[in-house]
Amino acid sequence: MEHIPAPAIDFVSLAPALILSVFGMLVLFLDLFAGKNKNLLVFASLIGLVLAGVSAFAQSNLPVSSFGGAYIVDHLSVFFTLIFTFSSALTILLSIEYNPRNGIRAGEYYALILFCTVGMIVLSSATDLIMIFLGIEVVSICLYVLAGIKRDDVRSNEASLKYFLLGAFATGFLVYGMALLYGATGTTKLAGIADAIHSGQVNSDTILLLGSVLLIIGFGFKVASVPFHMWAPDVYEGSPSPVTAFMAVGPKAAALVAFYRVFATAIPEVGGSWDTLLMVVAVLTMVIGNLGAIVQTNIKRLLAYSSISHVGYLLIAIIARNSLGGSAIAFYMMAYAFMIFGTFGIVILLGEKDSENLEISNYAGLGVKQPAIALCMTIFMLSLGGMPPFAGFIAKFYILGAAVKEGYIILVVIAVLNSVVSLYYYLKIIVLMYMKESERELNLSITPITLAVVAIAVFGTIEMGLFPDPILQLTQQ
Amino acid sequence: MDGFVPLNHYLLLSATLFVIGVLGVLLRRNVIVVFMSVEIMLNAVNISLIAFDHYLNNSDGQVFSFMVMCVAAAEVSVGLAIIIAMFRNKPTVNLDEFNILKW
Amino acid sequence: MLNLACLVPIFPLIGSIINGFFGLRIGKNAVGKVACGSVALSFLTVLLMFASLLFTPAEERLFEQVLFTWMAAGDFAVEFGFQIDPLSMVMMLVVTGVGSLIHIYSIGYMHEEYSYYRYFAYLNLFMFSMLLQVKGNNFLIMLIGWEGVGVSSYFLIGYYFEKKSACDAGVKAFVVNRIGDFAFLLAIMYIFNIFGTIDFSDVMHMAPEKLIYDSEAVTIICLLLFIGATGKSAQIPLYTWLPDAMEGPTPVSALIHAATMVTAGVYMVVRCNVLFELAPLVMLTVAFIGGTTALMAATIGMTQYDIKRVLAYSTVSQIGYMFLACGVGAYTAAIFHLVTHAFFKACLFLGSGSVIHGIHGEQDMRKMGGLKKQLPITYMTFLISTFAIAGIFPLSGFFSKDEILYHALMDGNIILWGMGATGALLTAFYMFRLVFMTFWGESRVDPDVHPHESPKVMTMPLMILAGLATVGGLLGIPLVHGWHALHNWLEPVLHFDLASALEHSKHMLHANGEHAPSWGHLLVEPEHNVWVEVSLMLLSLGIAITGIVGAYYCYVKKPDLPGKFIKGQWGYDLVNNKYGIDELYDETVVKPTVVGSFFLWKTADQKGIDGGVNAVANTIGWFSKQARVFQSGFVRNYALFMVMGFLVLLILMF
Amino acid sequence: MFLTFLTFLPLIGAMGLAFIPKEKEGMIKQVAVAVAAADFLLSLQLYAGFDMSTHLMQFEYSIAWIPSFGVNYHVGIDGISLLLYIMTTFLTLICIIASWSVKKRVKEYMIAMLALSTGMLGVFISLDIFLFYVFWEFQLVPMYLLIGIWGGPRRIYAAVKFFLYTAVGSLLMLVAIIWMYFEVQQQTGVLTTDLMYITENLNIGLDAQKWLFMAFFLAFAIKVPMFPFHTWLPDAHVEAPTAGSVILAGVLLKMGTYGFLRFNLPLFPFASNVFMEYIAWMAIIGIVYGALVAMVQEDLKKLVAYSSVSHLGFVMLGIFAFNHYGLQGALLQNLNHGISTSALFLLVGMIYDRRHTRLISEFGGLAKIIPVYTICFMIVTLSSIGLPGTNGFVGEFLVLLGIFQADGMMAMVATSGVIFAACYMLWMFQRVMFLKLDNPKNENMEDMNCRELITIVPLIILIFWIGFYPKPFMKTFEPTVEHLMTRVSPDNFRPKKHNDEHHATAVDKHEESSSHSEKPKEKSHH
Repeated sequence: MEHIPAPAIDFVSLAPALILSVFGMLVLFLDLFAGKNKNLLVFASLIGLVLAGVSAFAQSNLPVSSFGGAYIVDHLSVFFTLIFTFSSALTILLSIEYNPRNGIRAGEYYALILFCTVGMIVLSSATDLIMIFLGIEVVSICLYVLAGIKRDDVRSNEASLKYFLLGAFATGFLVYGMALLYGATGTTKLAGIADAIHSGQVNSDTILLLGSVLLIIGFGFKVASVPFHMWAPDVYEGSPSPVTAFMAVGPKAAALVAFYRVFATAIPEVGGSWDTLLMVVAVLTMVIGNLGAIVQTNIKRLLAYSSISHVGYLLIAIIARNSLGGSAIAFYMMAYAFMIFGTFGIVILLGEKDSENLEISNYAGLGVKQPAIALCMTIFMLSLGGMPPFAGFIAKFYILGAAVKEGYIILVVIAVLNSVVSLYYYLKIIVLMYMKESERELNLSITPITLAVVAIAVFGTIEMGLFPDPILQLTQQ
Repeated sequence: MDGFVPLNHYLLLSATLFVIGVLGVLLRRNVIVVFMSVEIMLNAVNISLIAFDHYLNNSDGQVFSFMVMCVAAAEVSVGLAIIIAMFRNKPTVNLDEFNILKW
Repeated sequence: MLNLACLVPIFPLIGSIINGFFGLRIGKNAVGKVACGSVALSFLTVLLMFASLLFTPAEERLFEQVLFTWMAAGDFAVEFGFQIDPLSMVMMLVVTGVGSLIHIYSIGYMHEEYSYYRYFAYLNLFMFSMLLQVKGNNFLIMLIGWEGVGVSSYFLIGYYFEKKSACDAGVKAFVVNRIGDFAFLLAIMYIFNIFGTIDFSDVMHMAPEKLIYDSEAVTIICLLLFIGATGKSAQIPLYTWLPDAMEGPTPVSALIHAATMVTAGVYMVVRCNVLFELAPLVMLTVAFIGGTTALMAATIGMTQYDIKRVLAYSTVSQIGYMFLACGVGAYTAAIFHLVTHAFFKACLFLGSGSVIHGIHGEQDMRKMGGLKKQLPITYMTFLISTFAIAGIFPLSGFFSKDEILYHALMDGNIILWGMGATGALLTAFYMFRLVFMTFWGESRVDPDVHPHESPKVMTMPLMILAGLATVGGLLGIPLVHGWHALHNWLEPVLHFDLASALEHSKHMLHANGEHAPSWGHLLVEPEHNVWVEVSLMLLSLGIAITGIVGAYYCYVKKPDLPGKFIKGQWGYDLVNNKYGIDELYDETVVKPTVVGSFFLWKTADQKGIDGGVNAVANTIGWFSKQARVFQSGFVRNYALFMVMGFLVLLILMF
Repeated sequence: MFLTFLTFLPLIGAMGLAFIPKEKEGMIKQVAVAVAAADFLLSLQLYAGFDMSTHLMQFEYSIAWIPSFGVNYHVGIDGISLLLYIMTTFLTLICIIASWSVKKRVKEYMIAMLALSTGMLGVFISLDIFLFYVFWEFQLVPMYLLIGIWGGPRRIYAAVKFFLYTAVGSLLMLVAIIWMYFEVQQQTGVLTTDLMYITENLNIGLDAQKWLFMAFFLAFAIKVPMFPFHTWLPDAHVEAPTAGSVILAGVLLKMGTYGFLRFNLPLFPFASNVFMEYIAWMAIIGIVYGALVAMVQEDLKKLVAYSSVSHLGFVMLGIFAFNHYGLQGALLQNLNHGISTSALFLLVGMIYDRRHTRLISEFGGLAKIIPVYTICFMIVTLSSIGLPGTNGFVGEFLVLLGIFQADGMMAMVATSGVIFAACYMLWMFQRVMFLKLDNPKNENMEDMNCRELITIVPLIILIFWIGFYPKPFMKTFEPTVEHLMTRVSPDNFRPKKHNDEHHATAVDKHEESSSHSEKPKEKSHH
């Protein structure tokens, strides 16, 4: 009797995902006994993340592909695994003090983060449309829940509802796009698709192009690029701060990798026709993101818009479609992780018992009252604005470099002009902190762990600004 | 031979269904209905997946469509949970009443 | 001995620094001593140098002393050096000599002043720059002094800085001078452009080889130089600052605005005589500008009542004479008149100062009269100088002015002579009008003022200057060939071989393949005709006496006559308010500039450029306000946007 | 290494200050002064050890910084940067002394001051474009804080304007930098941002040169600031605290002119020659325009600010005269402006401290009550007018001489600036110092105190020193300028040298610009 060949699976390379899944379940299980005190869960999940992060480096001879080329572990995905585990860990650290204060008691919170991380890892190393779809959905579903984890808070509910509906809607487009791609090329493997297009065995170009447009929508939604960004500000505002930070970094990074893999490796040939679209999207994303941010008075919304504009810059790297682009995205997301978690750390620090103090007007006079925190905030703002000598600048330099190398000068000029605009609202916060007198006294409770997170972030931001070389080398392999 | 339905018809069908789903999302106010429209979209996609699968006679399409199905199922459960959680705080299913978060 | 040259300007500088910074501490007495001492010292040094120069043979009377290289860029290098030759020696003698007298006089004149020290600091500073200017061995050092004197005169005019008129006068003086300096600067650059150096001796030496006679380059250079001179020496069109400059203390007017600074222009022209010789067109301009200025200033002088202003205009007019002389190539005559003028005009100013001092600051001649009894010494010295300026034999003015007129006729033409002669007539008239109104007739001084003769420290300089004004003429005894001491003295500086210059020009023109015009006629020297000269002397003497008699008739015999005569004469009014030149400048230059600047600032800068900048920012702000409207919060709108985006992309795609 | 030490010493000092409790203001000030003084005195070593005979970089130090980008930490100074560097340390010291009267948040103030100093010093020494850019942007922040925190009523507007205005220019420059970065990689295969290497090995076609030139030009022209890009300056100056204005005028503006000399001319000599005339005319417009607008200002600081526009017009003019005199003059004028204008701002700051107003109309007749101050103010005014014997004249004259070689017409218009300068400065001086003391508020103003004298007197000494004996300063420029001339002098760009087609267009346009400077060329060789 003939026996079905089992696909080759390299478990070592899958280690991070596996470990995290296991630990996720473990956390769920522990939650049964944990009761009020969640420290155990925190501890467990942190261990899981650390192990996953470490195990990411276990596999030596990269790249390794499993499941018949549906899942590949290369340097890019390893690096991103690092980003994911790191950012998830920071999220959990931020939550330790945030959750009790804001009445988030659910233990599955931590499990969800872990599962979400699994999804991201899968997404970042998926080389098959099905796998990508799977990854995206795992991530999204976890996020829908995380966004609404504050069950008794209307804003949180609304956030998750909006995210969920629009997310599902977008998924529809995404899947449709994938279906058409599959139909056009006869395979769901990215490599296969590439070959098909390359060797001209495409059933119908119309379907192919239609598919890629639909994909743009799908991914565009996940990375929150204009005009598919509109969920972002609302969801960012509504969700609990640590989750917001988490959303702004991890899932976005994962989606970007997938985006990059699909467009830069699977269908680069048709690039000639889709990079104009992507350029339009990128420019719109930068412009709308910045314009939107200027008028915001709520720090989380402001950061949401700013993150939209950052996606605009990142799209440039995808448009560039060169190896530089991939590593640029990697580096950028790493730097971005530091900045965002630092910023949100401060946002959380400035929360009070009763309110979260999200109005930026509350930052007035911080330079006098909390010089240290103000200084950190300044660093993050400047870094987000791409000012040297901070991580943001190196990252921007990298991205723009990737684009200039391919000769997208106009795009780059637009980008830099946008970053001038963006500087305006980053400066606005500095102005508030140092140059305005505070209206009201805040009774802050500076909590150690969050402070530690901020400290790590500051260190990272400066380190990646002054001595970026180690990380650059990681990304450039 | 006769009785043979060309691929395009399937594609047309799925496209139509998809558009219907989209319109449903755009036009209906009731959360549940909107949610169902989304499901319609997904199933429309399934149709074309199967059609392609049959046409290209390799099994990827079927696998994919199964994936879509179970993911849809998962989404349904989560989605309904969210809607219920929300209904607790704000007893309505009218989508347009949920816009505290804007601008 | 000549190596002392560097000391000459140093003394006043030190004096000025001491007075400027410690003046208040060391007290008035010391200040006066320091100031006068420093100037006296440099005067002595100059005398020593003069002696040693005197005993060097005529052809070697050129001594250059280089202290250090001032600025150097590539092949452009300027030494900080001094040049001692007969010409600069004459100037130094005049400056330090008259200068020290006036310093001494000032001690008396200024002794009530609170900021006495400031006055002397400025005055010393002036001496310093003036000396730099006459001694500099290249144009830039000259420029240092040139602008230095400008600044010091700005300070001194604005000495009574609480009077607005004084301040304005100061600024006016400086700015008008700057206009001259602007031209001077350009001239210097042009000169460097052509010669590759700005060293006097080199330039003058190379000029005949490098410059074509009557060529564009040399004309422009000389024109620019001359404009610079007009600024400094208050000639048309830049003379308007000098009358206002009378706001300063009287000794200042005597030193700066009569004796030394204002004659700097003349000195410069004479210094560059070679260049000017090569630019006949400019020569003619110089002559005519000089003549016109002489005439016009004289006419204005007749109508003024402020004693110092009369003198100021007479100064303008006398300098006009000097330029007239330069214009016709009679440089000796120019310098000669410069020297004598320094004597008698300084004396006149100091005299007027003593008068003003005697009647407690009154300057209006209509409030004077009959002062000759109360101020005998002042009167005598004043009278002598007046005779001198009017050109009465044998006083110094007679010789110098007469020489100018002679050359105006011989080397120039009858028109120039006419101007000069008329000027002489008017000079005699208005000067004696001044004397008669001030010292003769019955007193119009208001009764509670009791005129008194000035202290010795003031009258002594008066007497010395009067003496000099008397005998100064001996420097240039006409008629007999070789007796003209000044002429012999300056010969090495002024020696210029036109013939060879023309030769060079011809060569250069031929080199450029152009045809040289015939310059033969330029080389015929008008022969020195003694009888013409004598007759001219008699004539001008006659003219002077006519003027005096006229003045006597109008202001002593029939004092009411002028009043009747001038009533309702538009001509008189025109002259009386100085041909409205000041107003003209105000309307055409000053006001438009200010209005224009306001326009530039308010409209062009703030509304235009800055407005544009802010407009960009505001536009962005406006857009961002619009952008947030789309974020309506309705899920279905968001979905709609997604679909629309999809459609747009489709359209773009296909 | 020594340079590195000098450059980062202030930053280290600033970090040190961070650990002093902010109550001990006296101690903080003393430490700050000590650091600045040490930095200044040590930086004099550079002059002592500087070899005036070569145009090569000196005190050079290079070490890999970001190998994967090919970015090096490469520093060094030559004739162009030496004096600017020393002046920076010098003015930092002066400013810190001058800011003794600062009451508000002294600690942060001093930290910002020292950090700023490091940023500026870094700009002048970095020989790696990337490094340069990092410093260039870095120094914006402390300056922004200085204006924004310790400034006047409209300080926030001014600060943000200053920051964004500069950012626009410098970010476009960044694009140009990246472009060259990859261009040089394509041409030579070496991935580097080392300025020296790029200058030597990069050869760019004219069209590209034009674009790059414009990008750099914008960045630097805004910084200088040249005529149409100057409007941030008056606001920044007016709102900034005294020390801020001093640094702004004394050093930050110089970074613009320095940029032209270090980047635009050597990197894009051809484009520079093509644009020469337009830029020269822009500079001339700036000279006259700045002077005229300055004449009618009511606010002392605004007046000085516009006078800066005028003075820096002279500097730019000198640079784009493209000959020896012009360049040397420009370099010297750079220093002069740093000295005179800084002194002016210090003096204005002093009466501001006493009266808390800068409106000219508020003053008048001060000469009677504060004689010493008056003397100092007079001297500085004169030097800013460019009176012979003061520093102002030497620089201006050389610049004018240089431009005269290039084009008499330009020289004539530019020289007219000398007249206007006299007008606005003296008029201002008269309205502030002279006339009747009719404003009772001024009656009991006390004269300069010892500390203020300490800040002013060195500047006054320099004014006369450069005025009468500029040699020690000018001879540092000589070889560098010589070298620069060999690179940019118009006669490098004869038609025969460029036979590719797109150059042909530039050549004829280029002819007249070169034909002017025939004379200096042939002269500078005999």
